[in-house]
Amino acid sequence: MAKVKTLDDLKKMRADLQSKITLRENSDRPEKMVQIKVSMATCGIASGAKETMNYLIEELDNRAIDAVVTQTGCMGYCHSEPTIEVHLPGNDPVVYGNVDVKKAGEVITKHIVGGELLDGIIPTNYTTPDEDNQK
Amino acid sequence: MDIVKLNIDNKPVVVEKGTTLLDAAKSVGVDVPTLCHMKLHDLNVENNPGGCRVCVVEVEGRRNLAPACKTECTEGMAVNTHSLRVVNARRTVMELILSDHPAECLTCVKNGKCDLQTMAQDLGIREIPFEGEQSCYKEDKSPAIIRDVDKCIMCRRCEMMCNEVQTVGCLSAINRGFESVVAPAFEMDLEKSTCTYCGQCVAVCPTGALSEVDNSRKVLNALVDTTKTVIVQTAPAVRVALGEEFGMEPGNIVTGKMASALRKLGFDKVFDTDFAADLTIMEEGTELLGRLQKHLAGDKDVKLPILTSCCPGWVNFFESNFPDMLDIPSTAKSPQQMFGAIAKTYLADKMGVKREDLVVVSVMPCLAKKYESGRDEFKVDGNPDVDLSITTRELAQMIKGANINFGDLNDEEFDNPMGESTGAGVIFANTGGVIEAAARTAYEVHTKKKLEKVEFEALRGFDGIRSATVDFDGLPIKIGIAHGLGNARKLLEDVQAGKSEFHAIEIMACPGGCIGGGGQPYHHGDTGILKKRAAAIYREDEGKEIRKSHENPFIVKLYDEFLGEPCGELSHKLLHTHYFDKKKKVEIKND
Amino acid sequence: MAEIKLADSKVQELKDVCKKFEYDKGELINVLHAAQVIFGYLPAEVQEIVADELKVNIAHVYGVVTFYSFFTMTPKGEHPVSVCMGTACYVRGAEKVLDEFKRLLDVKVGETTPDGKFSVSSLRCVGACGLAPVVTVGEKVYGRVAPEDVKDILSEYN
Amino acid sequence: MAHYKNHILVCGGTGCRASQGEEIVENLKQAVADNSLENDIQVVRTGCFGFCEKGPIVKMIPDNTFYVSVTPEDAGEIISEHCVKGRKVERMLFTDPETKEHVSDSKDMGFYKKQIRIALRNCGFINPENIDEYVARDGYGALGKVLTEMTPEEAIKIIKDSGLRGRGGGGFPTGLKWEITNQVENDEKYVVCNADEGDPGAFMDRSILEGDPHSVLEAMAICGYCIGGSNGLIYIRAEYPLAIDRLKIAIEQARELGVLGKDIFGTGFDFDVELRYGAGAFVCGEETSLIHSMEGLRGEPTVKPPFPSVSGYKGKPTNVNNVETFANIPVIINEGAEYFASIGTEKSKGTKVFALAGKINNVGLIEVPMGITLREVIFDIGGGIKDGKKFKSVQTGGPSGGCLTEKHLDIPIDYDNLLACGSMMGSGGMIVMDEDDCMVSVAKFYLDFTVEESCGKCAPCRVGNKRLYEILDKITQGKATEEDLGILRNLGNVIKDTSLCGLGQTSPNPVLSTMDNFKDEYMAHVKDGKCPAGQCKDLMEYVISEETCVGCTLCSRVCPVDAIAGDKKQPHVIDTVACIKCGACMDKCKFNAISIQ
Repeated sequence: MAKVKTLDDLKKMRADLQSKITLRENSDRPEKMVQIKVSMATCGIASGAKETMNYLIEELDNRAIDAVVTQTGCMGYCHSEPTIEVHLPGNDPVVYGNVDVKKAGEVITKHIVGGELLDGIIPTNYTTPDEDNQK
Repeated sequence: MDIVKLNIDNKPVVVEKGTTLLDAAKSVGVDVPTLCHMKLHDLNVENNPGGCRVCVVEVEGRRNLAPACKTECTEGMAVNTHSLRVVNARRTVMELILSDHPAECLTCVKNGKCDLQTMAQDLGIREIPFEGEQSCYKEDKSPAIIRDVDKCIMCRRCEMMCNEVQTVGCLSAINRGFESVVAPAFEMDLEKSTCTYCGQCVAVCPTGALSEVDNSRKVLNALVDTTKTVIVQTAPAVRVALGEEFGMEPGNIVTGKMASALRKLGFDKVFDTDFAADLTIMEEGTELLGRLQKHLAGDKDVKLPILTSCCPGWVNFFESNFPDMLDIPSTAKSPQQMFGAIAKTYLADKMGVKREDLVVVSVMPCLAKKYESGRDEFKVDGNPDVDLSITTRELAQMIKGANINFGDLNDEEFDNPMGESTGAGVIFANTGGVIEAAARTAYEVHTKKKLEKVEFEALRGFDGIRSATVDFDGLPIKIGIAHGLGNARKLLEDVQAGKSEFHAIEIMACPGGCIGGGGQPYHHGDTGILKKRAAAIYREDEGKEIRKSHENPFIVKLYDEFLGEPCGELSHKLLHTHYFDKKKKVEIKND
Repeated sequence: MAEIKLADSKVQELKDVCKKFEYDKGELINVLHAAQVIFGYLPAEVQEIVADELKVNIAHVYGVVTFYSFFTMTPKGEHPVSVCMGTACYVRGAEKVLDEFKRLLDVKVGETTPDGKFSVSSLRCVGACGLAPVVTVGEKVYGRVAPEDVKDILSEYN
Repeated sequence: MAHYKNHILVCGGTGCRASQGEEIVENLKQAVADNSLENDIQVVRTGCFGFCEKGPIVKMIPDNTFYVSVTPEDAGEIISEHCVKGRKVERMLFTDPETKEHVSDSKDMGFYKKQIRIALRNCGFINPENIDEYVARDGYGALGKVLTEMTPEEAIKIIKDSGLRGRGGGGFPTGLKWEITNQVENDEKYVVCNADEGDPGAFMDRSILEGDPHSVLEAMAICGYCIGGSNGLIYIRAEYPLAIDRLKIAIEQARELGVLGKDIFGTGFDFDVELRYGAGAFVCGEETSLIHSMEGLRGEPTVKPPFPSVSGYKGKPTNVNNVETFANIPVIINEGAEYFASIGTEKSKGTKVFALAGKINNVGLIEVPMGITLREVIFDIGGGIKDGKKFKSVQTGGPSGGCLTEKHLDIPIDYDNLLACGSMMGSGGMIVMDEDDCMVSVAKFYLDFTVEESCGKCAPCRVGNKRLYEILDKITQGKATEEDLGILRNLGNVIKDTSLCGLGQTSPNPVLSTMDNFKDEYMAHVKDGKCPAGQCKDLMEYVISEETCVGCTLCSRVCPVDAIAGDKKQPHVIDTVACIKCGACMDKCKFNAISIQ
């Protein structure tokens, strides 16, 4: 470990280390940041959800966007896997279907950064099989 | 000087900053009772752990009661020493202390002299509302000191004396809470510890937890036994303190009354240890001069300084603390033992009494003398040179017990031949006295000139460590003096480190010397008493016709008739001794 | 007190500890901690060595050893049983558990069974208050112990 | 640097470790490896989460799933279900005792809802053995700020303005203490951290040291700068091996990083920290005792003044604060005095950590704002009384505190209010008692503790507490008289009034407060020879009801002394002479046939 010789050294070091625990800090106050849930059930994983998720995490981190990417169970849109739910603070959550790595990039650039909705939204009146069962 | 103004019991008080409430109250005539607190002014010794809580007083604005002994006066303080709250608290605390104290005052050695008993009386305690477990420890009976620590009230005075003043460090508080008590390591008997029997713990104990081994019954038994001839020797310090036990002012010299009382008690002969003190000077002085002359002649093997060896507490101290320096102290026995050795040979012959039928009793200001008289090297075929040693206090008790009105006694003289002494023998009782006595003789022997002034004022005083240079007609003799073993340790460590410049050092274990011995009447913390005793000793010296040991005619006769010359062959056999390494060692096994 | 002979190598280890602490009297408690690790307990002989090395009086060392409950002058049993008597454990019945250990082993608190197998002590709060009452046997922790469990716990070590 | 997508935080506090927390960590790591997820999932051993009742605890990041009562065998399932398949393992979720529903996020649990975490901010959040994680959380930033931007006086002013008071019990204003030590001239001064937590049933300080050791080190360095001292000493209980280990690691890492040692941040300020071990003496919580103990002496207190700030360790000015007090300091410096002072009551600012224990559903470590009520703590956070029993009393302040009752439940908790009720804040032990607890026995329990822990130096504490205990013992045996109650009260008051140190000055509180608040219970013991709670063995007998007993033999089998006889399917009988009144039979009986009379 290199010694910190000045307060600036410490600040630099902190900046470098910050990302190590932003995940934990963000999970404590998710309402204040972008939350993305990736459907990671068998169907999702089979359709490449894992790659999508990895891409999202890395890309958001590269762009220094405060976001929490979590996995979730099957959302019930098996026809449109991989599906992700994007929840911007203060807005209603939006679900996109068929999100491959390319689509994910667009979501970040246009929806999360730009604030505009993209094609491929699965309408909210669309109920999931689980919810159907409950009815 | 910073001044603080306050009110105690509505009386305005002005004191120096740093004064305790206890002293401030005393200055306006308010005596706050204390139990653990003890201040020995002239010795710079103070014990105030603030533990007994008997001295609590109410200070306006404070949440709790404050211990007067540990609370400094501050500007504008308003203090009440006897509010209801204080009275109730003080009495409750005393009741608590008494609830853990054996109620055996009738047979207690301290009955009538016990601070705790006095306090209970003063507070008017008639019953104790608490019942419950009482502390129970094993009694420890060493050759000189009895520890009956069920009676310990944890005032910690003994611990302070043993550690801070004497640096013997044999006592410490042990355990904790209700189980806590002051004891030697592993609660071992004192006999197995590094205790020197200096008795300073006994001298300050407010209760009967620490006391001397009482030999008065054995003395009575000897006196009653018609087959025995019982003689007594009395140490110089006894005559200036014994009177206190009979209500006399401290500093009264009662030599004549004492001799009278001893005869009335039935002793066959009443002698004086001072005689043996003169003898000690002859031997020790000769040894000093001998070593000095060899040293001056360039003999590298000779060890200087020479250390006095009259004090048995001191001897015990260096045997367990400085075993590497056993060859430095004088080999001369103490006066008590010289007396015994001469009594059981020369005197017994003269009196025509067999050794085993002669009982030598000593009256000493000292507890270590009890141990010393029992040392194996001071016995011949198991028969000790000194059979029984009692303290000033025990003698007083015997006189009272015999219904002798001490104050009304006429003065009587000691018997001869071992009752004649010089002023030099008398001053053995004071710190600096032994070395002054030695100087008087050594000067004249060495210079072959007569001293113009026998008082060596430079050697006197009360400071713990003193030094002076005495001019032996052009030869400067450097002398060191220490009283109290803590001070002795400092001088000894210098010697050990080769830093000491002294030719001779006098050491006495007890603060003030023998006048402050552990067997003297209790001073109850008033060191003014010690000073008065010391002054009386010098008065007694001044009143003596002969003031130099070598001029004592009976000493001269003793050498002529019996011993030959000082440090001669017979002297060596009878009047000199050797020392032992008493440091404890742990055994270790090989793996 | 039975006198014992200490092993040479352990004594040397202890002396090294004293040296490491530069024979500082103020480090007495740290030295005693180390000594207790080396010997398992603090018999008189060990205290004598510590006193000698640090140049403090043996009475003082003993005074310190007997003041602190962590120091012990008796060797612990092969399986030292400690019952937590923190308040949380107490109100959840630790005293009954302790009584049961004492009864079954026929020893008092702080004692070791004659065969040297178990010693029983109480301690103040292990900090596992969620598991109260808590018992430790050596390193092992038992939580939510009831008096009737005591027999089973002991049988694990028989 | 690996970029983990999931963090799994496993509680590494003493409590959870006692329930195989270590094995859980090992098994989780193994399961991660088995699924080849080493680059995605990081398993972190953190400090205490506080929710000890439900330990061991495992928290999943980033979705904040809070698994309780986890066993090592559950590790595989957590990885395969939660991490791989993205499904929460329902059976390990916390069940709300009232709604009976599973709660997945700790933020939604009653236990955490009312807590504010300042001193515990990093406990259960970072890996205490990794200084990087502390630095990432702005660690040592406060020290840097103080050293580079402030004079000692300015920093002290912030602490003063924050209103922080000593968390060890007494509640002395921390800033003022620093100021006094700062003003004493001396070339050598000491900063001492009192980590000799001795309260039976309190483990606040240990949890902080185990979970966030650096915050204490950082605060000590700040204190050193403020008072003008460069030596820090932590006096820690030897019975806290885990905390000691973590502190040693932290000190080593801090030295390596250069935030302890010489010339910190190039400012010329030196500061280093050493450990000193306590050896099991409660009285060493008293600062003068603590200092004597660090000097290698018996831990006996001395009369103050002189205060340690003037003459302390080795006779040098010494500032003693406890662990929790220190843990607040970096936050105060970073967030400002106003932030801290905005929490709490008029005279007690900020938060307080309590160790909540006893007959309560959610045992654990909590940090709450000053001014919260006991009711909120016990019923909202603590989840109410165990087994649906009735609340009887709550003891705060450990052996120095008192037992409060129903009527005190709505008083806002702060130093002064607790004192006014006859208890005290103490270091933060909070023990809840129910209808089955005998308050005389509880008082006796505390006095037993005090008697054992009294140092013996002063008479009222040495003998007085013993006598208090003996009188209480007499009461629990039904042998006391009303006169004894008078003696008990007077004795208690005198011990408080005359004892030398804080131990004796507060030790009668458990007695006096129970006498005040549970007078009837004392009278029942004394006048009627009855223990209403059925706890005092001498005042009760276990009896089997002939009508209700079905002769199932369960009781006779569980009886440790074979004092219950009876044939199968016949009513059983207890031999009252042989019975040791352990109560095992009553606990086991399924038919409520055994009662206490």
